Amino acid sequence: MTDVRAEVAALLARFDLETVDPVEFLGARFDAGLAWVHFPVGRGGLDRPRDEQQVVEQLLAEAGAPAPDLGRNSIGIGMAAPTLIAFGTPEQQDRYLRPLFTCEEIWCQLFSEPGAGSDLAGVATKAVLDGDTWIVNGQKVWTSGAQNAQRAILVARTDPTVVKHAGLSYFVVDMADPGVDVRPLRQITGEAEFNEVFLNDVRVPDADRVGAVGAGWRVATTTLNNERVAIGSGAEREAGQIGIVTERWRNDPSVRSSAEHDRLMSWWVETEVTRLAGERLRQQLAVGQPGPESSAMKLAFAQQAQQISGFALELDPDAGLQYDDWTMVRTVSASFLGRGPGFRYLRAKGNSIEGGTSEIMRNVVSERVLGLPADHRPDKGVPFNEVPR
Amino acid sequence: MTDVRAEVAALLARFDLETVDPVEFLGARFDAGLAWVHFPVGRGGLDRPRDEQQVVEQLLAEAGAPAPDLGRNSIGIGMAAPTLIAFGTPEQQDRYLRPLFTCEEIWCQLFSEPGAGSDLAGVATKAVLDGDTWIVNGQKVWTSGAQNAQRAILVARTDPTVVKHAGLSYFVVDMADPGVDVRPLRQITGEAEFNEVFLNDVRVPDADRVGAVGAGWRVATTTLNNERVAIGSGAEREAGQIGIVTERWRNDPSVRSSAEHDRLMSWWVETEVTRLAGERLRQQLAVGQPGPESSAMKLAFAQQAQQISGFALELDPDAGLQYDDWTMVRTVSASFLGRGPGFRYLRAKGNSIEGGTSEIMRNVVSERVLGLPADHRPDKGVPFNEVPR
Amino acid sequence: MTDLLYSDVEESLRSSVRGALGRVTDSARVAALYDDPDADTSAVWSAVAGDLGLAGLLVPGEWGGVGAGAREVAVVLEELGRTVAPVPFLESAVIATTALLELESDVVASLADGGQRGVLVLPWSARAGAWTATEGGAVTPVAGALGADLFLVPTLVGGTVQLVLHESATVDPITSLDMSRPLAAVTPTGEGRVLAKGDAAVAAVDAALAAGAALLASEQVGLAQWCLETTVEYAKTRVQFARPIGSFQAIKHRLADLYLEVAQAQAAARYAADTLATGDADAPVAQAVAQSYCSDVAVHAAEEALQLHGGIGMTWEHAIHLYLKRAKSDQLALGTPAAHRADLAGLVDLPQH
Amino acid sequence: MTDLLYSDVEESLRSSVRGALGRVTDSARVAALYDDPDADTSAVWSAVAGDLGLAGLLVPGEWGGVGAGAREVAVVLEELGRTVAPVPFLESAVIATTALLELESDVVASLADGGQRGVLVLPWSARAGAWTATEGGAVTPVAGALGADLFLVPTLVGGTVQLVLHESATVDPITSLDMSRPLAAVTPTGEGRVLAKGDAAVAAVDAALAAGAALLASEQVGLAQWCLETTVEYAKTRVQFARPIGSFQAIKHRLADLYLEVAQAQAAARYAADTLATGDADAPVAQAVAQSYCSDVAVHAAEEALQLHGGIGMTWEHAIHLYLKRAKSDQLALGTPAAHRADLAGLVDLPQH
Repeated sequence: MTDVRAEVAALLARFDLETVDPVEFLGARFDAGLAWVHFPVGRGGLDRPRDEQQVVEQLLAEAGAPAPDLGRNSIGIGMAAPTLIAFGTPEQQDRYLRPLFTCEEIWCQLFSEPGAGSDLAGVATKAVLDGDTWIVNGQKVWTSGAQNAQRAILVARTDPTVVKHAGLSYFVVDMADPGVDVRPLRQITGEAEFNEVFLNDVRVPDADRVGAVGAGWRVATTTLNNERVAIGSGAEREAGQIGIVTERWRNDPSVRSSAEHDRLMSWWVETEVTRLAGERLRQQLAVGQPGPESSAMKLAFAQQAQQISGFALELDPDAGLQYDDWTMVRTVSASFLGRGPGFRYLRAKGNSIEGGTSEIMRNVVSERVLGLPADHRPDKGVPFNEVPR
Repeated sequence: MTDVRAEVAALLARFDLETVDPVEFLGARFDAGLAWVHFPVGRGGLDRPRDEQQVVEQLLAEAGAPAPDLGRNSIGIGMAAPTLIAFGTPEQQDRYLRPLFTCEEIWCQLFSEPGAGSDLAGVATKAVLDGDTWIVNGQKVWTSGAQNAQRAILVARTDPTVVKHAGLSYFVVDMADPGVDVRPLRQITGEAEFNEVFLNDVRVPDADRVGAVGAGWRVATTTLNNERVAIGSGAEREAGQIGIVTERWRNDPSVRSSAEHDRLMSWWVETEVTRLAGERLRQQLAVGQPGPESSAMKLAFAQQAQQISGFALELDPDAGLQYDDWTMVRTVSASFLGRGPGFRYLRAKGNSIEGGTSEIMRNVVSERVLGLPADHRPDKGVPFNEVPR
Repeated sequence: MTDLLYSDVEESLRSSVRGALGRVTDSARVAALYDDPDADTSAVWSAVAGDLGLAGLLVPGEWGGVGAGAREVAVVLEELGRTVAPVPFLESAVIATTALLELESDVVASLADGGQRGVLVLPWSARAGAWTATEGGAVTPVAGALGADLFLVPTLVGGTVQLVLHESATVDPITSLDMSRPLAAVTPTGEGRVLAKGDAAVAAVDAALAAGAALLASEQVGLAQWCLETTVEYAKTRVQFARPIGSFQAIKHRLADLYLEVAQAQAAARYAADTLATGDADAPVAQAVAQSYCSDVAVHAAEEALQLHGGIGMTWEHAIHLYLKRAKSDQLALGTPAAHRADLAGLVDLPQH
Repeated sequence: MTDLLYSDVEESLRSSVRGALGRVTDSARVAALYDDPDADTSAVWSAVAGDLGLAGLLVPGEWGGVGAGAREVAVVLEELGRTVAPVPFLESAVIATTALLELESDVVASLADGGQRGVLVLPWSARAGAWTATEGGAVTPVAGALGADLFLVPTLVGGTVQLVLHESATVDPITSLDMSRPLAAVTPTGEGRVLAKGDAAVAAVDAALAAGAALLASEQVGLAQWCLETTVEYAKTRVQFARPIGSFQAIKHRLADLYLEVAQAQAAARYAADTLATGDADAPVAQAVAQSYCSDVAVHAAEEALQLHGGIGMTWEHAIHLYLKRAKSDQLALGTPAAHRADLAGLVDLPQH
């Protein structure tokens, strides 16, 4: 039986971490099966239990080894990789996993559309088979990192004559295709953290289809389940927006007021109980009781981030009236806390929309946790192209 | 042209208000057409514009004349009378209006049922025609004053084979019928302010049907539109629950705390803006712009009554832990403020249920004020007896 | 991080308590107390304290107790909250017991077997650091005094606080918002025996009130869970406009929000119980958080339960009012939410000015 | 009771203002200010102040004004709020104008025809009774200073407040959360002319800030109405899950609640405008109520608009962000809601301690 500790030691012994090229090291790590120990041997893994990965990560971090850039390639590593392992062909796995892990190839995700926001399966982007190539046309939105990505995972409609969930297929797209047009999507903060991606006769070989034709929803669900909702904002007390406010309150008596004090303490308590509930959920997951309860945590996190960041502006009105910079810049990864109070307030508005709106989270909790009946869905059982829009 | 002022003066001149028997005076007032000046001559009115009634009320009140007991007979005077004028036969009007106005006959309302709460038209009480008599069976609930009433207005189902709104008819019921069984309905306050009324083979002559067979919903709607929602709690600042709290706060420094102060002021502001909005709505109604906006006022009133009465208990915990009296008593009219803090807290819970729940009020505002689409109603167009229950 | 889950032993304890309570009490018996405050509830005490031996959960074996801890007590209180059980468990087996344990007084043995009931004679709104010892005269309103045998009376003698044990007192019942936890005005009689003086007495009372606050949170969680579960079930079955009301999205979303609140309350209560059990330095923070949060959640859960049941929720015949009255009383008991937030501010260095 | 409705004259004024604004500004032109703060907005000022003569609404005829009152100004501000119009009307035609009127200074004539713009040089968060006169140096952040001609500077000279009129100042732009109401750091230059000293100066400044607060509420109402109406329309047309999202009950109920808030804000703002117009003794209460309530309603309306629009609401291309930024800035302007509630407590005798 393989001992992952020994494997890590052996890997580390081969390199001088002071001078090693990160790509070379990550390639070697992949080849040693230490990228995802629960993946098969030869595909970045060692067929070991999933929880041993934590041991690997910890040992490598302690040694100061180069790590994959999750900020740039979270879609590739966090979402595409597990999907490819679950549904990809051997050829797809051989071709894509290694450069994905070394970050030689950055991935992005082409799921959301202007017309399919909360209604994820309402995708209208079409893929039509022409010989052994799919011709893709449509518009995607909220694509982070598209400007830097070499590959994309795509959900497109391959059969509009069946009900919406049944007519989707899942593809790997080469972002260098001339039909791919990436445009920055500016947000209310002034930044463009996301993109719109226009697909005009983009050509995708059938060999880059992941899963069966028509099985795209099931494949995409695997991807989305791996879009792990960060439960709460971490295990530390006073993490996130509340920490910024409490630090200010402690260090600057001028912002204190008795009228706001009970409100401050109420938010302190709210964030603390969410932290505790998140910790409790993690403990439950660790003993094997996973579930849709994390949707409720996301709900709490969004509410608190929004309300507390707004409250922060009220505590110091003269600062709140100002803004750091409206210059349009394209950013690679999300920053919630890194800029000024106005930015934090505006950016937090996205917390209740991205990754599933708070309304959808409440639907999930009420139906999947509490077992309440589904609301009326007029498109149930109706072919996609017969649903009124 | 009749001058109502002169009519009032003439009426007053005929009686010594110190000694007059109220029933005699009210009968004379009815006969003089001063009960409801906008009703027809001979039926308590003078065919005058409705707003002249205010003049009459004011003059009579200034003179100290006996007035009908609205506490006991609000259903009769406020709801049954206008419905009888709109839909009743001449015989019904002749028979019922005068003793109703003099309060010799007290009325109650048999609309609500255990299975038809918010779904007002879901009435299951059946009326079956036997010769020229309807035989009524069913159960009604939330009937105030039933123990003292001589008459009732009743909505019952006369045709279960058509859609729910179309199968109802409207009747006047003699509460002395041996099939009428009135039982007190105790509320969470300990009091029984309402009754359940069981109808077992109650006999109603067809002559006491109001409106056509099957037109009961339309007739009942007239009745309910006359159940004028009191807009807010009156025109005075600090009226209602907030006034009790502010009086306490001013007079008893021991209940003051800086942690609660901003909450107190927030409720003060909330009640004040509701008062102003209610006043604004009254001004709009006076210039002829009525509408369903009063549903929003009812919503605000209920929220405030509930939250502030709960807040009051927190201000003085040792008093809040106690209660004045749990003894079951039957009361004739609602008291919201007359007893202790615990009673006020519990009784206020009904404010968001009685007269249409807050959920129904929000439906009304969203559909009838904002014009948003109706929710899905599976019983639309389905005969009552084919709707799954 | 502390363990916020329930152990198998704790779940097994829960199931014993739930079974026992199911045999000796129900909402009709609780409701009867409003019309007849003297109705016999001794079977509940016997079942919980006697048969199951739970009065001694916190008490070490050498004093006849079980030697368990606050985590197990919390599970018992969740079940008592779920049933609005008319039993002075929190008052005697937690608060009075903690005061005696803090003083290492062997009097605790007489409480441990449930044979006697103890009560800390302070207004039920008192909290650690915010109470006043009596200088004589009636203390009011006191919970757990009716039927108590041992009265622990914080008494001011010559400017010093003493904790005095009385074996008799005049106990005048007070009509209470929550008749399942009846209140009384208590005037101790007889000489009494001084158990502690000065700082030791104050510390014992504060520890007792802190334990009470920490564990009241679990009673509130049990109560809130009952309200949530009962309302979810009702929403699935109550049909209006030809649909179960639980299919209306506004109702669903409110119940989802309530679920979140209850889940958070549960985590907060578990944390308070665990830090109390282990003597963790964070226990005071955990208590203030749990009391300020769980109090409001329980009230909100009961209020939502009533509203979403509609008219039937306003009636005496439905059990919800018993939960609403307990929830509102619990919110006022052992410190209001705002008072606990003010305490918390001091603990986490967030001064008002 | 005061008249809380709109007169025919007021509705006619509204319709002129709406028409004029429609010709000179739109959300794209407002959004452009975030990338180019120097973009020319003079057409908006010309249309409102010049063509329609609204800069002189509050000013009596003898000083070249219209001699109307606060009720009419409130209607103008509702329309400016509806369009997030980039125009210093509140700053010059209300606040600076009121200060000059209070002092019966004929300088007001130069503001009345819109030919010059005035600004009260105080931080934009100042409110009546809560501001500090400068002892020299920059005052920041000041609204309405960019492009202003007359600077009314509360100045502390030898312990006494003076209101000093400067005709020049160094005005350094500040990047603002709301670029449609750009802020600046202002350092008056030149000698200046003393308009008033001591109590008279303080009273003029307080009156100006009070009028600003009273009428800002109407701007907030107009803004909130736009948010509500725009979101209702969107909810009727945006289809998800094969239904307009406005048919989902949770959305409907939130919009119903928002309608209630906006209706109440409107009544509060009307009352503040009317009591200001008539010099009613209740005006200070009306102002504190209107500012504390309407501020939060405008923010809530903009936040709900963004959320219910979903992703599109987070984009620069949709107008909502302009309203959110204005609403949040307005909430902080001229006193926060909590500050106005604290003022109110003093007015209605509800002391904190």
